[in-house]
Amino acid sequence: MTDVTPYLIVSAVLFSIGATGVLIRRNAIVVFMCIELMLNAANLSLVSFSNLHGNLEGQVTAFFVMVVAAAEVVIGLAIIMTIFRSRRSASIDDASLLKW
Amino acid sequence: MNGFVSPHLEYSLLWPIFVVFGVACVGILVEAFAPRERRYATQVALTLIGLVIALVRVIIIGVDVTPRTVAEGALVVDGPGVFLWGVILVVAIAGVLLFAERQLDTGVSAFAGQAAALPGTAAERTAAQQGLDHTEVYPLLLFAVGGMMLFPVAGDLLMLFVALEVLSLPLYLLVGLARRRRLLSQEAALKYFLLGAFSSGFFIYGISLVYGYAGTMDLAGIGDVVQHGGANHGLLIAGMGLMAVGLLFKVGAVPFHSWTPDVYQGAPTAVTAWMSAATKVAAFGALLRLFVVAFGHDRLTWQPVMGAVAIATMLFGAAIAVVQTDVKRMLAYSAIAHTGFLLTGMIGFTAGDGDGTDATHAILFYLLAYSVATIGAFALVSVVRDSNGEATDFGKWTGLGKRSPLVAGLFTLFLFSMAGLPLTGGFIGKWEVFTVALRAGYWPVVVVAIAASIVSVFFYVRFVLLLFFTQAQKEVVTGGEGTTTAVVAVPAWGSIVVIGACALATVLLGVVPDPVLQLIENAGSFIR
Amino acid sequence: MIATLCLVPLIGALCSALVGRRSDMAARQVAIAFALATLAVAIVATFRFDRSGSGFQETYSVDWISRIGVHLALGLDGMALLLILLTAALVPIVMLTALRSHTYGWFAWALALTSFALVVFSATDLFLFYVFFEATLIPAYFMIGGHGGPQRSFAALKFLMYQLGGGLVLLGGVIGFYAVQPDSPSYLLTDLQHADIGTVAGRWIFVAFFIGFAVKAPLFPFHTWLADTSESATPQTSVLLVCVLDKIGTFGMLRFCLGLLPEASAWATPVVVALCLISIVYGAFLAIGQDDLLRLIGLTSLSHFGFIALGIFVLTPTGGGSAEGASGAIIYMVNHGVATAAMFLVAAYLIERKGSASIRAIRGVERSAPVLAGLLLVAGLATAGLPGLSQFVSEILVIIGAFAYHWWVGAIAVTAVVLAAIYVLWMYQRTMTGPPDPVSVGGAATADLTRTEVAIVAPLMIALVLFGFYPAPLLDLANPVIAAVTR
Amino acid sequence: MVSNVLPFVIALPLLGAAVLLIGGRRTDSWGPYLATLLPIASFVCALVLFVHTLGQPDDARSQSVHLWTWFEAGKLNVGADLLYDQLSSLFLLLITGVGSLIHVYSLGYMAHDERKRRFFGYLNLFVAAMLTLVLAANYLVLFLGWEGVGLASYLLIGFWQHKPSAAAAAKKAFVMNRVGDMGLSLAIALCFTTFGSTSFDVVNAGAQHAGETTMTWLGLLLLLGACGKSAQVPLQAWLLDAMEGPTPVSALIHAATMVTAGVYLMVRSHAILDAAPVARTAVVVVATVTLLWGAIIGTAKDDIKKVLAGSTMSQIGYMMLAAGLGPAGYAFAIFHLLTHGFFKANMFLGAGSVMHAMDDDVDMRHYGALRRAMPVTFLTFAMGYLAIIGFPGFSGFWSKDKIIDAAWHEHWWIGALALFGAGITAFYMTRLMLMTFFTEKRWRDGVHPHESPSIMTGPLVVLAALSVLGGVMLLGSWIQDYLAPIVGEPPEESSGAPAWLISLLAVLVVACGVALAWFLVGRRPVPDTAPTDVRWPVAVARQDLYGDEINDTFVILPGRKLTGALLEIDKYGVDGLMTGGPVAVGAFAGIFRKAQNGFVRSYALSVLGGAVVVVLALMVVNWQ
Repeated sequence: MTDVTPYLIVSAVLFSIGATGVLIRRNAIVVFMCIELMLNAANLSLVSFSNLHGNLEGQVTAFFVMVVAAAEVVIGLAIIMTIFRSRRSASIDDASLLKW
Repeated sequence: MNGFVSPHLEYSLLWPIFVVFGVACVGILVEAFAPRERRYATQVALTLIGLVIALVRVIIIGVDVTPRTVAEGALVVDGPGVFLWGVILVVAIAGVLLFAERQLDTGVSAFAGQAAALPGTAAERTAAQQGLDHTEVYPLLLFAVGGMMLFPVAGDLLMLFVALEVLSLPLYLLVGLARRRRLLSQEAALKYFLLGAFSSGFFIYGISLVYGYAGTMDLAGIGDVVQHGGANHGLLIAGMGLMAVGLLFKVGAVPFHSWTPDVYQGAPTAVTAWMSAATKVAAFGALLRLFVVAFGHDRLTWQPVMGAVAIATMLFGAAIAVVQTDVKRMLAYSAIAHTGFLLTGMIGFTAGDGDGTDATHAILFYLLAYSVATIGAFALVSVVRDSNGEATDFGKWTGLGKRSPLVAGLFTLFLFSMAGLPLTGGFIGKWEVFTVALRAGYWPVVVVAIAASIVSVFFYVRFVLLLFFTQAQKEVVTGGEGTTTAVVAVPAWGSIVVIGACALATVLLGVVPDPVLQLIENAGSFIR
Repeated sequence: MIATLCLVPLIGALCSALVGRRSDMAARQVAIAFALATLAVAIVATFRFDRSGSGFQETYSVDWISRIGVHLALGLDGMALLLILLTAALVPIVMLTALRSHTYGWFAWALALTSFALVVFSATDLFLFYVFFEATLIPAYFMIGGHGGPQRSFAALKFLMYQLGGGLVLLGGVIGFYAVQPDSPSYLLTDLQHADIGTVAGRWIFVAFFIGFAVKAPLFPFHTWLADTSESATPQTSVLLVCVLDKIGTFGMLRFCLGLLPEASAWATPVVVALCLISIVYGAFLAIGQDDLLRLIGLTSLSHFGFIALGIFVLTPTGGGSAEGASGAIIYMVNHGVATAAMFLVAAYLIERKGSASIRAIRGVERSAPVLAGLLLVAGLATAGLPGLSQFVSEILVIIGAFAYHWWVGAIAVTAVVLAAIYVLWMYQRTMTGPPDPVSVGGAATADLTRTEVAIVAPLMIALVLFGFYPAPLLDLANPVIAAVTR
Repeated sequence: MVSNVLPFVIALPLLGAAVLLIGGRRTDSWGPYLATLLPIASFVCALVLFVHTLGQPDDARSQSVHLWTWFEAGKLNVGADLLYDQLSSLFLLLITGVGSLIHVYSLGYMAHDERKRRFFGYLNLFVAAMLTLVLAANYLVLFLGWEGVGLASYLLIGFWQHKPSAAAAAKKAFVMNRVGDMGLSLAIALCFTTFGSTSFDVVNAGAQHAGETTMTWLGLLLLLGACGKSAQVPLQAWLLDAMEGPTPVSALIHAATMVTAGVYLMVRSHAILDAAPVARTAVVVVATVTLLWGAIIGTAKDDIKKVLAGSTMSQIGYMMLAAGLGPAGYAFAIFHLLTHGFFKANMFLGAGSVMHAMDDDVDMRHYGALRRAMPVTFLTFAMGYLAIIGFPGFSGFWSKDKIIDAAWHEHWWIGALALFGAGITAFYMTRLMLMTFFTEKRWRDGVHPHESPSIMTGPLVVLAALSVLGGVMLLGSWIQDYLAPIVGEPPEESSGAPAWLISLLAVLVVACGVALAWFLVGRRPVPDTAPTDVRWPVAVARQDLYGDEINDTFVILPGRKLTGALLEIDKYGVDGLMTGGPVAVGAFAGIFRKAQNGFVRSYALSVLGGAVVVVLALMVVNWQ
């Protein structure tokens, strides 16, 4: 039984950095990367808890998260690419026609 | 170590899901190998057949369902789950029929000829001239349907997360595939994707915390731990909250609603019609199961918060809808308001015998009634057109009742159902959710819900007024440039069937709701 | 029997809508035929009704939504029968006056409205009542929006918003009734009467019910739709709204508030009485200040609905338990319906001739159209509660009941006697008397009513006089209802 | 006998009204004659009944007739019941008798009016309603008749509707009457709550046993009703305007019958007044004020009908005064009512005859020296004149004298004021006589006075005879004895001045009044237009003692302002509150839709913020 608190703190910090990044960065790719960071923060805490509880469910989940992240990349990049091609800009602030 | 034990899968119960995913995979193959001109017919037929087979199987399962855990605990087949399957599949069939619509826009579908082609370039024109179609939308739809079917029957947190992603990813793509107004559509896709991914980040982080609290991914197992008290309650609270964020985002609850109007407006109308119903059905199924089965014993913690979210959602959705001038956007905000009403049902958890059965039933009925109304309404939006395609501006709808009483009348019917007027399904739905909330003692929420209903009635009724009693600014010049009002295009039989069936269902659910109520009652409750 | 009664106009609405695609005029005639048939059925029902019997008669009940204890349950008691007769009698008359000026769509909607209203009056299941209570709004909405003045679409919106708003508040009460029955809930009135509703819950339900009905009736401060609607809708539509539909409000107060929630009704009586008194006086003052004939007639009803509600609520133990006032209130509903309908329809004739409902634009009509003026005066005086005309009996009964509650309640209510005289006679003075107005539609003097036109409104006038001197047929039906509620 | 005939007394004129008003133009030719015959038939019935009951013992003279149950609700049971007793029998004769004469007169007076038929219809309606009023056996049926006469009065005052003044006067009369009706309505309610019934039997029987406060209130409410109908201060202002109606109407309704209904009501409710001294005092005060008020108005008017109207008001004040004096005065109230009915009808019809001759000019300044041109009118009018001023031997002398006498016994200053009123009466009536029939001609050009046709003078002669001979009813205290079973025995005269002294005083005062009039009017030329440089008492009297101004200032103007204010409140306040909902929602939405600014990053912020809030909220909830 190890103390998982430091891992969790790191995980929380990572998550916060990711979330903050989403809020402050304009480039769609960077925003997307920040989201990946959040997923990975979750992975870290999953693995830590898995260790804490002594079962493998958390670790298995972490793998699934990675797979899902990969799938998300595929979809996300496709969408970002289309937008970039139409607008010649990867700034997410430019895409603001739909409002109110 | 006993070596590898192959997992036991209850194929007889699961094969509706397998059929859907299987057909989706076949659809990919069709895209790869079938000649371009045959793909449309093949895909539509294949998808429909697959969905119908799945539906038939679901019905057979549903006739005599014994609630049980299947697939080694990853999935749960019980009454509400099967009922939701049925609803999702019916909605999906309607979606396919709407996707297949090619008559409205001179023989092409509402989807972009070639999504990769830039708007306004030669490539796009070529694609249009060749009558190209993204027939991938059908497999995409099927994958999403598969995810939706998994979502409410997920038995553990992992499956919940996977199902969420499986249903979301195809949707992100579908949203961006509109043939007209490409920029808006792409923007909607980008927003939906980024925010969806963002919220699933919260969701998975919440999963990790809940897992950390309970030490298990199994929903029923979590329920046990919650009942008997876990080690670190703070983890549960935080995890519960973050998971709620992910799900509330999917259903479009305030303050996680921001994507809804933009996406509903930007997406191809057929997609909007289908996803507005299907996503909500699936996500509410999951929300219900998670909060009933896993967190049900801690309901005193989450119910007040859920009530507050419900209040905010209802008021916000209804109020902002009042100032909209675009039909799709108005319906989007109305969808937010309906999320609020559904959440009102969520907190009616203690009503009845305290295991959430009544609340579940109320929400199931509401989902069904809302689905048929919203699909019908969006389907009608797609047939009201001017020279630039769909006419969604209020001004173009002015006086439609004089030019096309049938379309205006049906639209009125759907609006009235959403407004919850008696003799429509929406009324019974509203009655159900309000009743359970009131029985659970959450009368302030019900009071607000009634106030929000009044507000929402206002914009529905005002729109009906616009349809029937406001004079059109200019007489219609059919087909010509610069027409100020829209005309009704005749859709293909698929859309007609969908609209007709939705109208019929709306009326039947309002006038003779007993069979459906009975069906839902027979579905029993979630197993815990 | 009742099912037939409710179905005949509905079938008529469908027939008329179908025929209307071929021939507009034929469809209107079909509608009138069905309205007359409805009246015939209603009369038959009246003869079959056993006046000495108590409780509901001609009951009809089948399960509708069994899961939530809802029945398609219909039945007649004296009050229901009175209002059904009023409805069935007014509709053909209104339709006859509307024959030339309204399209078939209006006729079809009017029949649909009739059908729904008949269900509302005869419903013995709260849920059924509510459903049709709301359903009546849809035909009303199309009738207001389809015909009438330039502001009609605004008026229709305002009307519907008020009514739906009130209806949704009422829905809260309806749901409350369900929520307080823990096992085997039912919406049948007979079951609800025995339901054990807690004091607090009962009061909340009462508040919801009362607000819903007060919007419908209307009572101060929920009345502001009334004037706009009566100004913008055609007088014929207004008749159906004010004389038939709005009765649902006061009908509901007696049947549901007092009938099902006696304790809460008694608790609320002081406040309700205050609202009634404000309505009576305030409505009369507003009517005095109107420059539009139809607005004026509409606003007089605010005052009258104040009287009706006052009569109903003095029946509660806190209100003094005056059966006189309550019986008076029931027949007030009928008499007000007849008198106000007469007023609206005669005004309709006048407006048709003058092309305007503005009181300023009408002068000296009596000179060239004495019959029209005379009928307007009779209807107006009936509205003002002149003894010998039907409304007096109901009004004095309510005043007696109010006086028995508190002398000052009666004293405030009785001021309406003066105020009503002012609004009726001042209106009459401005429009009918004086030198004839040289400017008129077509340049000629205002033509008097034709024989046909007189014949159409004659039944109303006869009823005004007949029930003024011999209200026993009405009271015989009303008194047992009050006895039943008190018990 | 009574039960068989009595309904016909009412039904006959009612039938006439129905035939004439519903029958329309078809009845134009013969309708007026039918309408004249029917009241005469009623009169015959009344006479037969009177003679019939006269031959019966006292207790048999009072009979009630139940026609049908009017309405029944809760504990209230109101029958359409008629009561024939000594009191109503006299009224019956007066109404049908004078009514018939006036119908006959109207045949001549209205001969050239194109809407004659309607006039007769209304007259018949009035007679029927008035008969209902006096034959009622309970307050509700009385109220029916009460309002019926109000309606007929409204229709007849406004008969010449094309004149805006007539239409306005009609409305004013009806509305002011309705103010009184509020009192009557509440009195009915109070009767019911106190006695459980509204019939006279029950009320009169129970009055002694009920509490005095209740009886006081009841008496005051009835007084309010009586004030409206009988034009007593403060509800007097309508009567002068009511002269806009055709003159026979003024004679029948606003002099002989309807306006005396208040007196009838007081006498009918004698048991209540007897049990409520405070209410009786109030009656006396109101009556005294009114008798002076009316008399003062009468002195300053140039319009012959308005002088008579003022005089009517004043005379009714005498009757009310008598009624307020209690058992001592009831019989005299009725007595004066009857004699007044004769002589005032006589004079009004005479005035009508004069107007007829003067081309409908009503200004006495344009009359003068008419006694030669219209001798019959002059002579009959003179009989009425002598009666009203109380010339010894004439009917008015007997009746007024008795009232002054009774008033003197009540309190000396009441008697003094009544006496003073008699003096003013003598003054203004003499002034009227002088300006109309004596002094020099002041006729307009083209006016050729002539005697009226015999169909008009005939009724004048009959009424003149009655004016002279009305006093016979007092012979052997017949009227007191006749009415005693109904209103109670008058008390024995106890103290105060002897009756002959009062009579002498009265005659002296009257003589002074006449002499004053002679000095002021008879000896000087009458200016053709009213002088404007008059002293304030005249100015005030000409303005009806500012009755209208008081009403305008204290009632109508505030009423208008209130109406205007309420309209504003309704539009901006109540409606604003209700329709403000959408506006508020719109404003709310207008602000919050800005949050939907299209930028995905701010959407993400709301998601993140929402997540934080949700988690915090969960913690807060969990904390508790």
